[in-house]
Amino acid sequence: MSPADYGWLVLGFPLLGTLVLAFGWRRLPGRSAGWIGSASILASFISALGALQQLQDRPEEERHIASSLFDYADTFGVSVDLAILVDPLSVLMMLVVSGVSFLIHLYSVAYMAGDRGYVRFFAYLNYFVFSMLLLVLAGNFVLLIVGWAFVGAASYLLISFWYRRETATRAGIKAFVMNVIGDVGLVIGAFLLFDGTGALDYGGVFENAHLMSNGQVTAACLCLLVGAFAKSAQIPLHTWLPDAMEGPTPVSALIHAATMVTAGVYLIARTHPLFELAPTAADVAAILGTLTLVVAASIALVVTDLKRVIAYSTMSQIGYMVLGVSAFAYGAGMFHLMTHAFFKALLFMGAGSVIAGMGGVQSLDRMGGFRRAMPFTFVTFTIGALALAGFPLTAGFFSKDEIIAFTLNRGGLYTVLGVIAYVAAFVTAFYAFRMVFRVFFGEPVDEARELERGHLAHHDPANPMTGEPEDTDVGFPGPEHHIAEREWPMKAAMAPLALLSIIGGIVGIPGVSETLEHFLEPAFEGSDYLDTAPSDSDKTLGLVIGGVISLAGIALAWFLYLVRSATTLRLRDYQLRRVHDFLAHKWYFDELYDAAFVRPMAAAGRYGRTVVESVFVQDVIIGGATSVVRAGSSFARGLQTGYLRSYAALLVTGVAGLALYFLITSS
Amino acid sequence: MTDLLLADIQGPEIDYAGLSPLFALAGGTVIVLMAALFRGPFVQRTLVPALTLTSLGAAVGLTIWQWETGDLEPIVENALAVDTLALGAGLIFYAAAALTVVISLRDEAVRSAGAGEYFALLLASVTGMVVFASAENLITLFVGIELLSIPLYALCAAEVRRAASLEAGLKYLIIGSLGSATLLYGLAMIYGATGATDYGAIATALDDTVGLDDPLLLIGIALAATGLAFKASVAPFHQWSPDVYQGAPTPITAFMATATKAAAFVAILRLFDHALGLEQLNWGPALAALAAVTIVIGNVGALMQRSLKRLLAWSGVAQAGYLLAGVVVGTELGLKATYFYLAAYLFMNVAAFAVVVARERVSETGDDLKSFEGLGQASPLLAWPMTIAMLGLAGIPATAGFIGKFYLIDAAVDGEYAWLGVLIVVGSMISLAYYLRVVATMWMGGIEVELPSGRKVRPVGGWSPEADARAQPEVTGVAILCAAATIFFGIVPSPLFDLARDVGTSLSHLL
Amino acid sequence: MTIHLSIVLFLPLAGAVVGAFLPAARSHWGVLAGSVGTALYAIVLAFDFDRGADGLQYVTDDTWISELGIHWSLGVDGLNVWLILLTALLWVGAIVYGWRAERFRTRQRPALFWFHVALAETAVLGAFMAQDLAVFVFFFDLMLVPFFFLIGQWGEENRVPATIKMMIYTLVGSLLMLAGAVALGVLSTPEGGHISFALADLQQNTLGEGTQQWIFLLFAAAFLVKAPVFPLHGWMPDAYRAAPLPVLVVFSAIVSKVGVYGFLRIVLPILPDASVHFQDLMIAFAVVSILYGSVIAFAQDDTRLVVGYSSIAQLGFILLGIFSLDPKGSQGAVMQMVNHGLVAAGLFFAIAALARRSGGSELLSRMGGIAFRAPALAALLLILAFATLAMPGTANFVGELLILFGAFEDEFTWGLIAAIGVVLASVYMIRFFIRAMHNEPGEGVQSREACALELGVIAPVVAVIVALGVYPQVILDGSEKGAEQAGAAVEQVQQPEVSAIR
Amino acid sequence: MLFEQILFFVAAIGAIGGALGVVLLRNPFYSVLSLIAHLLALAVLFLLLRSEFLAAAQVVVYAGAIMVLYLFVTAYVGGAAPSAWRGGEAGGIGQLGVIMAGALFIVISLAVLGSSLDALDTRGAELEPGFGSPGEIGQLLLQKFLIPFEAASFLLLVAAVCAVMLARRRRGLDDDPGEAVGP
Amino acid sequence: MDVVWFVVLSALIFAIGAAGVMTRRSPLVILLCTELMLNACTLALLAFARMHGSGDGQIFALIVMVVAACEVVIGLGLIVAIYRKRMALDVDKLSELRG
Repeated sequence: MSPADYGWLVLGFPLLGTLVLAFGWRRLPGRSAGWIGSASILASFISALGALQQLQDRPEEERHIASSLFDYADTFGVSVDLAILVDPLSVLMMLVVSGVSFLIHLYSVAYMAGDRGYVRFFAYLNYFVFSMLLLVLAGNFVLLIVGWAFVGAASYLLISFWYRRETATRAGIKAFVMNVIGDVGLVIGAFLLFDGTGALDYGGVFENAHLMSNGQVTAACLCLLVGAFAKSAQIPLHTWLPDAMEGPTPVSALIHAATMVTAGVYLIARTHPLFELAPTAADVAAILGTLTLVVAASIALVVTDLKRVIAYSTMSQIGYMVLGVSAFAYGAGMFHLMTHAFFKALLFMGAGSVIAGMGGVQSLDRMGGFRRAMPFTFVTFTIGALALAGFPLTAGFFSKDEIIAFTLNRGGLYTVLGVIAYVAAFVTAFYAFRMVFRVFFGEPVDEARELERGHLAHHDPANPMTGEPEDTDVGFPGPEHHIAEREWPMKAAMAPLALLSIIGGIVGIPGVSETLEHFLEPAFEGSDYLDTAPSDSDKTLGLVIGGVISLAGIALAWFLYLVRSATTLRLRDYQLRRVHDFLAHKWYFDELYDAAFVRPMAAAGRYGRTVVESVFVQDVIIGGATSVVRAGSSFARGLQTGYLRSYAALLVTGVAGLALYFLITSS
Repeated sequence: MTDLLLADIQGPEIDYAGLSPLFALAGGTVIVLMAALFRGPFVQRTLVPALTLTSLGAAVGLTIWQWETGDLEPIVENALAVDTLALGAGLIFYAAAALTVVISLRDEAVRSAGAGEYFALLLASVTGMVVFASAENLITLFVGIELLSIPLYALCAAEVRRAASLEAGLKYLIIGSLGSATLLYGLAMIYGATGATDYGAIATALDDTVGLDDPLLLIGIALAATGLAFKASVAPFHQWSPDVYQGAPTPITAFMATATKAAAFVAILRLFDHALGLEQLNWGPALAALAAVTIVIGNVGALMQRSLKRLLAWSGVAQAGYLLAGVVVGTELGLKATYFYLAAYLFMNVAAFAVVVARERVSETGDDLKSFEGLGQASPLLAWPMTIAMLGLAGIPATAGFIGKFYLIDAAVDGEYAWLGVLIVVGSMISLAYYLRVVATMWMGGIEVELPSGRKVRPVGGWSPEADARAQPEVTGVAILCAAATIFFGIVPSPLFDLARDVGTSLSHLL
Repeated sequence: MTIHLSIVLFLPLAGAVVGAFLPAARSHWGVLAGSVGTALYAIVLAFDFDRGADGLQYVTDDTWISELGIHWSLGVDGLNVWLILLTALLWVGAIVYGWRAERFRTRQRPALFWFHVALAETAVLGAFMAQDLAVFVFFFDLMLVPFFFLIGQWGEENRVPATIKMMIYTLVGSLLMLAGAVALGVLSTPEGGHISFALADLQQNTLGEGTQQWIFLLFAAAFLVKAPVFPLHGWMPDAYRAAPLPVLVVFSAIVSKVGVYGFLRIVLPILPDASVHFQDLMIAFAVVSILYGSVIAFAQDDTRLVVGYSSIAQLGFILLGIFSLDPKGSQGAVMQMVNHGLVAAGLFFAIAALARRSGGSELLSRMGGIAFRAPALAALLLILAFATLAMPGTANFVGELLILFGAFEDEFTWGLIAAIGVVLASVYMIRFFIRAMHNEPGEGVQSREACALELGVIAPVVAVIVALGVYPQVILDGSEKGAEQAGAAVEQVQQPEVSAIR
Repeated sequence: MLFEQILFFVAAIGAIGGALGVVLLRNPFYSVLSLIAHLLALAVLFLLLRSEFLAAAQVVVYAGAIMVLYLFVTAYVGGAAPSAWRGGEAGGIGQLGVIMAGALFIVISLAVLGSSLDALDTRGAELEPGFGSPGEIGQLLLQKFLIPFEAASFLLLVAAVCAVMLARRRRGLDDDPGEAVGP
Repeated sequence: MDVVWFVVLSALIFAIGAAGVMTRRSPLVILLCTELMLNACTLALLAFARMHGSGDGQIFALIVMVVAACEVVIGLGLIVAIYRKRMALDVDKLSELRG
């Protein structure tokens, strides 16, 4: 079997699982749905491994395998097949996606148990994996867009999974619309490429890309960036991601941390030949990425909702990746993408466990002292935090600092960006451990004590955002819900991730192992920037700096939250109040968009319905015509007085008039 | 004295075959009068109408016998033409008259006027129409118009017990005399300008001796046009028609609306296309302007009428405008289109009026829109013909009206009066407002969708058991017949087209 | 095999006539039989249809009215084959629904109702099949009559004013077209030649710019009103609110397409100069409709009107595709006609289902939480919503992609503005879905799973939508030749311009 | 010729006077009488136009027979008819009517005067003997204008029938003042 | 005497008659006015007959005379009928039909 066949299998299993779950939803007892879903993803992962192995067997130059099923849309020059492209890049993505997804499925089997939407959940989840893999495997832009939109749809479905929560549905529509904006961007970009190169499949586009004028390419790349940023929640299209935390925690782990949000990074990496032709666009991407990573990190400092902290950290981490790939450090970018998938999924799982322990409460302010109550969660979560903070020798340590090293190496503008990235790294380390310290250390809260005594805290179900009470049907968590300490599938999912978060870095230790680099090289052959990689010494230097910074960050967090927590509160409430409020309002992005787009559109709608419709369309156009006719009618009938003499008069008038007309024509 | 006796007066050679339809009608008139002298229900109720129908049937038969296409020499010293135009027009008159006879059978008018007089006058009027339509000579034309009008004046007033009827009669008489006086003066001037009364002679005179722009002639044309347009109720000479149509006995209204209009248009066609054909460049624009005014006035006038007869009268004005478009262009196509539309118009209008007759006899609200509410449930056999008639008059496809409008627009555009064609459709748009109102009243008046199926239909305006008992099969029959014809000729118009083609051959000099 | 279009065309009417003689309670069998027969025949036709062939197939061409040069000429090509199939199928669905749904059990004079339904189908099919301008006009105007009665007699609140308004407004356009059509036939008759309205002959015309332009405007009036397009949609809200649902399904799904179809079938091939001349105007109409329709749909509470205004936007897209005067655009337009037909039908069936669960109300404010016990219904509605907003993966996406590509080709800016419409569509459709299916249940809402009838009418539509989403090529193949021929004349006109630019 | 001119003017004034009398006199009875005068004046003009037969017919048939009938009816209903010619609901129309009639007169006269027919300004063509004589009229009626002649006679019959139909006394039409008279 | 005089005179009488129709309210007098108009026509016809020296005009005039007689007859009949119905003999009162 060729890698392509494995590729089709990778696609096929999740789809199969989706269909089975979708049509069998009535007849699936207990957790069987969960197992079916997980099984399909596992199968998909195994096929991905098969593809990997097949690919490795081939000589480097033959590691691009395109395979097509049938014409999808082929008319008047537009020629789109239902085709996939298997190459190292897509294989890497396949592995990450299917692998992480499998673990998260496993986690969910237990985590979602007892939810009335159990089957629905796994159907959605499988559908998402299918879409994500389609996105990754797509062999041309149209199919990419298809996968792109499917992913958006799946994300929408899962965000508003507990659809009776108004907050959830609102978050859902927000995410969906933002994603559609991205899709439109992609469509326009695709057209520009089609216009310039006459092709829509990757190969054709990249070959003829040089035919396009620089302006064209730049425009196309910017359009692609719109799509990428919408998916990857980069400024200015980022506001949906925090709200997306309305979804169940596994969803946050899977979609909004590990896989979907990295699609943008993948896209840039995938279309790197274009970006290399349009450095301006690359620079824009890099700048915005950096901006995002700073802004997000800064917000993560003050947010008190556990899941949202992680969400913002996700944004900022993706900022790193975007910076990386835009700086043409593809290997590094993908590397960080991978490691980030590991530790961020891990963090979310841990968070889910903690939130469960809190009986659904998500606010950091109410947490504390879970160290003894949940040792397993504590350990794994801390590992995730270390990796996130880039603690030396963890996975995050290598990947993040390699990106920064690359960036600095580019010089010029990128030096600045690199420095900023370092600053953000410090912040990252700080807020990562802010979480750890506030959740697991300090005085144990009631829920923690309950847990130590062995039973789970029970709150009346309430919407974690608004706090308004709900019936258990509305959403999760319900009382009979389980946490990591008690359920082996969850442990089984978290353990390997924890492991990978520590040792994941070995695939890319400067000077020691360059496995990933070498593996990816064929995907980026022909890139002019492969040789701009910094020397190992530079990289090592970068690693040292990075390690120091992260240690400093962790130390500060330790100092502020464990040693002198009172000072912290004082700082927050007095000295740094303004800063804190500013950050707590997320830099006022939501308010801005609300004022700039949402309200105007609603107003326009209302205005149109009440004014334009009734006044212009009805009164002016229809009413105008009818009133003219009516006027004529009353005139005609007004002449009809019934008086014989007036009839005679009109007749004679007519005669005279007609006669006069003829008299005039005669002369 | 003696030389006068000796002066050998040999009469002209008379084509009795050509005149035979006229003989049938005139004879029929006299016979009906005579027969009516015998009292008794059988004679009055059955024999007299039967005789009337017989003479009309005879006329039809003779017409078909005489049918010969082509541009024929007028007979009897150029007094009358027996060409297909005249005969074809005759067919329309006979049909209209026959249908009128049927729907008159139980009419109050007949009772109060006396069957003999009523039907005899009807026949006399038809005679006049034939003379009028086939006149090849100004004098014949004038006699014809009088012979068709005077009986109608009387018939409008036939219901002497009804004030409205008398008022209608008087109005018609006086305005009519005014109109015919105008016509007469115009004819006199045409005669003065050309020195001839035969159409042929006039045409030749225009050809060589008389200047086409001679004011005397043109004024003559203007006055004559007025007089004829008046008969066709073309605006601004239309004002009599709503009042008269409403006041007159409904069968007579139906007759006037269809036959008189047809006669007037045929006469106009003959006079203007034959005698005054060379003047087309002069009268064309004027008549076009009249047509435009008529279309607009007629349609807007009909808008908020509640009396069906009045509504139909106004719509008749509008239709006259459409028809005039076929005259304006002065082409053979126009001639054919006009004839076709006249024929189609006959069916649609008679169908409508028959329903009105049936309704007003049983409903105390008379011909008011009210007596048509819910007719669709009360008696579909009446509602359907009315619906079809309305849609036909509005020019909806699958009715003869659509084809007719199509043909007229065709002629208008072809004759370089495209704007008139557009105006025709604009008029139709306005007309929808009132035609659809009637249809809606019949079908959609007070129906609830959620009605449980068992419930009885709400009695419509003036509905009563005895009314149903007195329901008139013959009127319903006429309505259904005409509606069927409307639909039939809307889908298979070829027969009418063949007729129109024959008619078109009669004035050969037209392009 | 030989397929006689006249049979396809008149089968429903024949069925209805038969039904009229059955006892009233049984009358639906006649029309059902007729329309099913037509549907089967249409399916056969669609399979038998030769996709590669140029020109018309199964041509019927007899003289109807020789004096007027009108031929009874029907034919099928890539432009109309799918629309015919769609018409035949959706009508069956509508008939079944109108017959089974208990809401319509107690219907006054059912025989008459079914007769009008069948007449409507025949008229619509006729308009799609007509290859003679006069025949097209004939059916185009005729199709309004049955809908006039259907809405006016069996409709909802204040149906009579609504239906009269609809009839007059739409006929205003159609009658103008009548004048235009006759003028076209007369003026394009060669000197001494016999007049003919056959489209094939009319395409040979050599009309001057000016003539073409005023005739174009007359036609545009008819088609734009029928579509409808802002600001000529004044009749739409009332009519949609008043129409009985089974009728509304076909009315919105199919009748609205006849107008835009007319542009492709008649205007572009016969009036190429004018089409090029008025391109910008028409595109402006299209784009404004897209934005306006979307924005208003966003503000509607009545589900019918949400769909109604959304179809204004959708038809705006179709119009945009047609007047991009680019084969891709036309191709996309044809595709969108079919897709939107399916989507609109499905949505209206779904609205009926929703109304049954929200205590008979069709207002979004009375709905909510309906998905709770009706996941299947929710899933179907979700797919329909996604299809409406041209979610990639549905055939609508391919259609709109082609339309946008076509528009970008030479009207890039307009295309960009139109693209905003896609985003807006996502807003109002998802809003529709959420307000109906999600959130806390409104009062009076009982969530029940879709019953057999509802599944029976909605599921097939959705199935077709998904199938086309997986393999849209099937439509593209069929319509490619048609779209090519439709644009051929315009291409010729444009050539000089193009060469002048380069 | 002078004599002829004098005669024309006298007769013309008579005719116009009669016409005005018809329109202006309050009492219908006088209107009828002045119409008779008008007709007689016209007869004179007819003679000037060499139509002796028409003149005779005018005097005998028209002024004689028809007008007598008219007088009878006027006498029968005369009291009921409103004498005043001013006012009435549609009074304002009157003035307009007069203006329009005047306009009509001017237009026609302009046309006549503006006509390029030279014959208008002559005394007419040279007449062959017997022009307008009963003999010639008779010949024309029986030959060239046979149809109009017959039609006209038929018309007279029809008119008679109409009159009978309208004016006949009917059973059950008891609001007839004629019958109300009695002991 | 020139023909044109006669024609102008006839036009004048015609106009007077028309004016009468529009000014008088009694149907009797209105009928008389229509008679006036017809007579004007007769005069014109005879004038033209004289001008052309053709008998057609005279015949025409004769026919007109007959027609005038008929109109008088039927008009009088109508008036009598109206009178019998005890309706006002005033055309301004006879205006039930309108609009």
